[in-house]
Amino acid sequence: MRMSIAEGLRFAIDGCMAEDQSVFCLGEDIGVPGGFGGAFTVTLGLESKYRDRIIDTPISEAAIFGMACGAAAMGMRPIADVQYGDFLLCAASQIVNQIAKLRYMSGGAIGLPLVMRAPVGVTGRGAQHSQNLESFFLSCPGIKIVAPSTAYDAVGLMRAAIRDPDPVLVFEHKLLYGSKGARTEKGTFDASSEIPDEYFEVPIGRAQLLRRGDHVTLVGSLLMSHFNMLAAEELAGEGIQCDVVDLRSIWPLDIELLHESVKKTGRIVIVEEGPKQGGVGAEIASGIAELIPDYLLAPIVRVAAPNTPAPFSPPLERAYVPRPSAIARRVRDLMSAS
Amino acid sequence: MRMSIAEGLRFAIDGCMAEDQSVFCLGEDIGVPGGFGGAFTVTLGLESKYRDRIIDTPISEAAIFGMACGAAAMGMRPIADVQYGDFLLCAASQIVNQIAKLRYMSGGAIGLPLVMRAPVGVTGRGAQHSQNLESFFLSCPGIKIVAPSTAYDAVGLMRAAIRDPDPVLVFEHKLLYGSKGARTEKGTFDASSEIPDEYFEVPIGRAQLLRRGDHVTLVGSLLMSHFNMLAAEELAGEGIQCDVVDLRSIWPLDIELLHESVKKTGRIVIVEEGPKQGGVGAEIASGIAELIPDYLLAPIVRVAAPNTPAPFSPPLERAYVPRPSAIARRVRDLMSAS
Amino acid sequence: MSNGSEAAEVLERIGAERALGMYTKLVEIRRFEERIHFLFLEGNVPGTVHQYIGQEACAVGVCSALSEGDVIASTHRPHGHAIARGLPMRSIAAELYGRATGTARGKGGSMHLGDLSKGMLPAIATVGDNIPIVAGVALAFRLRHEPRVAVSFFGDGAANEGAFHEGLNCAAVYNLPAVFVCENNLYGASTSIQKVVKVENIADRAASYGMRSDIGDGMDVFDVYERASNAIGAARGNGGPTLLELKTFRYSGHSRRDPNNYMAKEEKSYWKARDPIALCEAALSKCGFLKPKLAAEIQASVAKEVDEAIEFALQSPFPEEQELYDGLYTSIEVPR
Amino acid sequence: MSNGSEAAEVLERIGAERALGMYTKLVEIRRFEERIHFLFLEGNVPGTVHQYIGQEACAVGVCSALSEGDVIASTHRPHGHAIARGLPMRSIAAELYGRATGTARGKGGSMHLGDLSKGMLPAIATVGDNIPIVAGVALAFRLRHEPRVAVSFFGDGAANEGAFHEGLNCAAVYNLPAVFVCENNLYGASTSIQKVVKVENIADRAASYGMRSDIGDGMDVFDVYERASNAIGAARGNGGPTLLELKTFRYSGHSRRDPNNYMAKEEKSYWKARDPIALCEAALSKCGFLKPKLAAEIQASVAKEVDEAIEFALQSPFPEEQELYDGLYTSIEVPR
Ligand SMILES: Cc1ncc(C[n+]2csc(CCOP(=O)(O)OP(=O)(O)O)c2C)c(N)n1
Ligand SMILES: Cc1ncc(C[n+]2csc(CCOP(=O)(O)OP(=O)(O)O)c2C)c(N)n1
Ligand SMILES: [Mg+2]
Ligand SMILES: [Mg+2]
Repeated sequence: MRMSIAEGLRFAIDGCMAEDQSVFCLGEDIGVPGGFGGAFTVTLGLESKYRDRIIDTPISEAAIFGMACGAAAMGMRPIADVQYGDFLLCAASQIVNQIAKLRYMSGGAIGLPLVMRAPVGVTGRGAQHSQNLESFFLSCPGIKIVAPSTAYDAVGLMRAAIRDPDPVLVFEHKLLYGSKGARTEKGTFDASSEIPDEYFEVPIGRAQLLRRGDHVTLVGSLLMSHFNMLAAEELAGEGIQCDVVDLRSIWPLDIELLHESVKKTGRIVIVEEGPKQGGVGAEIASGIAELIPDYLLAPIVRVAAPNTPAPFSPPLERAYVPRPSAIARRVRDLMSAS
Repeated sequence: MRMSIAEGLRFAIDGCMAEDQSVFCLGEDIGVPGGFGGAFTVTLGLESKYRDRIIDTPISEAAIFGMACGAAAMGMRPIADVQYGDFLLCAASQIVNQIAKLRYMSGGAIGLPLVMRAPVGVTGRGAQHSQNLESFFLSCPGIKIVAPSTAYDAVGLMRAAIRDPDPVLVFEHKLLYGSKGARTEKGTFDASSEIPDEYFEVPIGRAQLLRRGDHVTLVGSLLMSHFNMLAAEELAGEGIQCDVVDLRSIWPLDIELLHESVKKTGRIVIVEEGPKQGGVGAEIASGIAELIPDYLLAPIVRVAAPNTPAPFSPPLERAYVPRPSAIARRVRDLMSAS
Repeated sequence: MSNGSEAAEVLERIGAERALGMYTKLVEIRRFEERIHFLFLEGNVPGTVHQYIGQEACAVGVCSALSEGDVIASTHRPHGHAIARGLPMRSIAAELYGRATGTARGKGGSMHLGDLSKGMLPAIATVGDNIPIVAGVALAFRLRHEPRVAVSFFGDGAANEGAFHEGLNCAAVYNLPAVFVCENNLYGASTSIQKVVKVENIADRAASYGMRSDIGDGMDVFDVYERASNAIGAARGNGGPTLLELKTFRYSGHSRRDPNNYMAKEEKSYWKARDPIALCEAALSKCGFLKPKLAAEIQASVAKEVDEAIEFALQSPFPEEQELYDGLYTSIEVPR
Repeated sequence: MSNGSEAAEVLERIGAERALGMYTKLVEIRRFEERIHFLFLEGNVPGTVHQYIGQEACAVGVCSALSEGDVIASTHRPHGHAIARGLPMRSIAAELYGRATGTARGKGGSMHLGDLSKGMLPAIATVGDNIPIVAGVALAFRLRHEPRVAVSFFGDGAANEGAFHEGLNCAAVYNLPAVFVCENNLYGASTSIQKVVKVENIADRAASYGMRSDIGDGMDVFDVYERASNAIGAARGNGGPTLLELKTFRYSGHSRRDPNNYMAKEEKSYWKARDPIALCEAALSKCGFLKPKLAAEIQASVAKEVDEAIEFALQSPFPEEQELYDGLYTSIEVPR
């Protein structure tokens, strides 16, 4: 069946809730009859199927993640979400000081099988509803981080995340959900996929090669993977063939797959929607530069947003986020310089 | 006069408070008579000099930084602190969503001349009092970040931070304070300096070359700068000469000075006290690999803590933090491989 | 203000000019929001909008009681506060359209409306976060011995955030010149307050901090004005902060195209029967301050102002792409 | 329990065995902490310590009212809770010394004592953060319809954290089987509660959440026990959560070498005159449960237990360096 990412996430959550009584959802506006099904419709309708296990919360992010932590320590499998990734910061101590550290602090005695969900992406809402939080949490040992860029990955990674014994943070992209109704998002990108009937998982910690090419490795995640594909298409017309890698997991980072690709291409352009400073791109670049520098035919390139918050004004916002054309331009420059 | 870092910070704060009525301090246990002067004695005694401007707060980190934000927007110059860097996370939304973004969101109309202080470092207290938060906030456009490794820098950077028109986050190291009395820290490192009588500033955004050598660049900050110096000394005995760079500022990062050094040495070892994943080291490595890869005679090396929280047990903790001997070993390996 | 003779007294105290000024502001907000709603549905307004229709009496009542140096902070739903505080409607409209002539040169957008030179911080769209910030504004006033007051507007939903607790406690502890205005519109997004709060009034929470509290009729601009005046007066006179809860209702969706399907029909009609503009009109007519002709004139002039504001916005240029790098740091360029 | 005959009734209800058990626990905590204090000053204990001397009746009174499947969470000051909850003293000592035989194999240390198999989460040293976590534990019990209760211990200082507000509100809203025990020892580190809280009792804040509250004498183990039993019983019987405030005092410094110079002499002596062990001893003696000989035996056996615990710790191996990489993730190795 063809599904959008919002539908795919719902499908995966529904499937896991049906199988396993310990799975439950916890968040703001996730199960109000007549409401939204969360900020982007992911849990829409599930409240009528699982009355007790779709738990609407007060606007209390620290409590949402704190409660998820406590419940997970008791063997439940909570799925906690924020309406916008930026508000993970309201719960940062619970996530970084508690959830990420609790198992380690217990000498490995406690398991925390919990899922955290957060929509990210720069989407017309100004500085406080636009931040890409991946790089913040990349600094935090103890959690796994995934980022599905297609509905197939959304289903498979969500299922893997729910069934994973460790805390998993799932970043979802506002422009990729394909949410319907009053929650439709302007500027949406089609990320729908054909979803198999049988349950499947996409393994956490493994990247995916979306397209093969010998000249340059293009790597990114979420919306940037779509932009990379567009750029690769454009470049293919000019005879430049890209290996396009979708990270799928931000942590653990599949640096091996990237090494393989770069060993072949000798060039890498790392694309990130958020600011460059301290970004995920820095970790990727380092992982290449440290271990396989001899394969590089050209300097590593990071394409990212400027080192500023996201502006609101539409033309500024367009200039802020790396566009396919800008990505293609950077690849072209790289090719012609090496 | 010779001062410890704790004394130096106090000296700088005192001087600025004497000069400028708009400077005030805000934090837990910072001005209680008979108390601590903050967790590490930095404000000790100032309460008797500036009764209204040393403000003891409830244990409410979000309010501490939120109030600092509001007061700074009105033109005051607050100095807000947490007792341990880890608790910045309790105020993460105020710091990242508000303080860092407010000026930009106002179209540049508002200034936020505020200072945030946070002690970091792995010092025998277990996972929740040990985290090095530099890499978290490196992902956050809109704040400047400094990290003094000597009392001289503490005085100069604190004075620069207080007088800076933008938000500055000052990371201080528990083992470098040289705090006295009941607040003495075990395993303290001497970071005292001779402090000139005249007021001076250390410019934000500029690194410092601590030692010259032609073979390899060793870069770090805070305690790691001291460890790098020890390693460099050890290596000098073996004929390996290090350029030792102390970052002084984490953001803006003085990548130019590092470029200069690496252009000379052709090798760089980046040392970080916190975990490697998404660390400050990644940003430095990228900044080298992107721009001056051709100067590299050997792969970039990152020496950092394992990708775990800090353990409590003393031998584990010793193995967790990069030691001078381990740094020296990595340099030796690098030299013999290239 | 349930009782007629009392209402008349209040209006007398307020005086015709001020009372009509409030009426005009109510109408300005309503007409502006209606127009924005229409334009948004047309796909003409970028981003998302959280509208203020139904709650106008809150912003207008409180802001009418403020003095020039006072400072307010708002939320994700700030259009009404911005108009009530006296920011030019054209700059507000331009900001919503992301134009260089907007209150933040287009950098902020709908959710970050503000103009400190007019006594309004950029709105803070992170629910609850403006509360400690406003305490900090008040702390600055206190430290400088300035007779100024800081006001935080927030919703019922925000009262469940940790920032509410920490901010109110600090304001009480330091006895700061601040007023915390909770516009209790009974919903946080789609979530009924009854699902997430077990006490009857948000104002009851003031007791936790040893703070004064009051509850006003958020549909009655004059009641709000009176209570706000008291709270602001107390704050200015070193009497410390107040938590002022205003019972109100939002007619508009929470955001964007939200049809409010989670609200009961009877609930909607109950509140709409107490429409703040209708109530105000009735009170003003009854005491003779407002005649049909004047009402028509005000309506017409507001309609014109809204037209002009939208026109101004649409005619205004977008900021130059280069501005992306402006206004982050004061003393340095954005590091590349 | 001010009045003698009532006290006798209570003790009768509790029974000699349980009452003597509580007495023994009080002594265990006191002797253990005294020894640790001494060893710490000698430079023999790594890291820092936050000690529990003076507050023993709180941990013992509450934990004595718990059943096996119940779960507690503590703070930076957890030694007393761990002993009261029945974690072996030797594992506690070993953890303080960072040994492989410790409650967390040395990974946690003093501030993260715990053993979930014995009903105690790793202590949470981030002030306030255990409160929502305990709500989550209780939520798990509720969702699985288990008759178990979750207890959060925290200080007066923690009641000013946002996490307190959010956690208590959620617990009330979902009517969770939890008890929130605020050990009000009048200070958060060096800061007097009077500087940072304007209400008389932390318990008064329960009203903000529509939560039941109670106030107990934190120096009287039997009073604590009675009140905790009520709160725990209510929680277990679906009666929802309670905020239970215990008025107490810490004799020890806040941490490390803190000499408590910020406390007035009279304050210290006032509280020491109500020493929890002395009070308990007096009550037990009066009703005949405790004779001097038995007291001496208990003291001696506790002294021996403490000796053995410390000896055990000191004899225990440190974890192997390789363990650094253990226990973070369940399903994967730590990525290098
Ligand atoms: C910290 C935070 N959490 C969640 C949101 C998403 N959100 C925006 S408005 C809103 C509801 C706010 O309710 P209330 O405070 O009552 O204000 P109202 O919308 O009713 O004016 C939510 C949940 C947010 N902006 N900030
Ligand atoms: C979030 C956070 N802020 C600050 C600290 C530093 N700190 C540790 S204990 C303490 C005082 C706690 O007071 P209280 O809650 O009353 O507990 P008590 O120490 O009296 O048992 C402080 C400020 C911390 N551990 N966590
Ligand atoms: Mg509301
Ligand atoms: Mg206390």
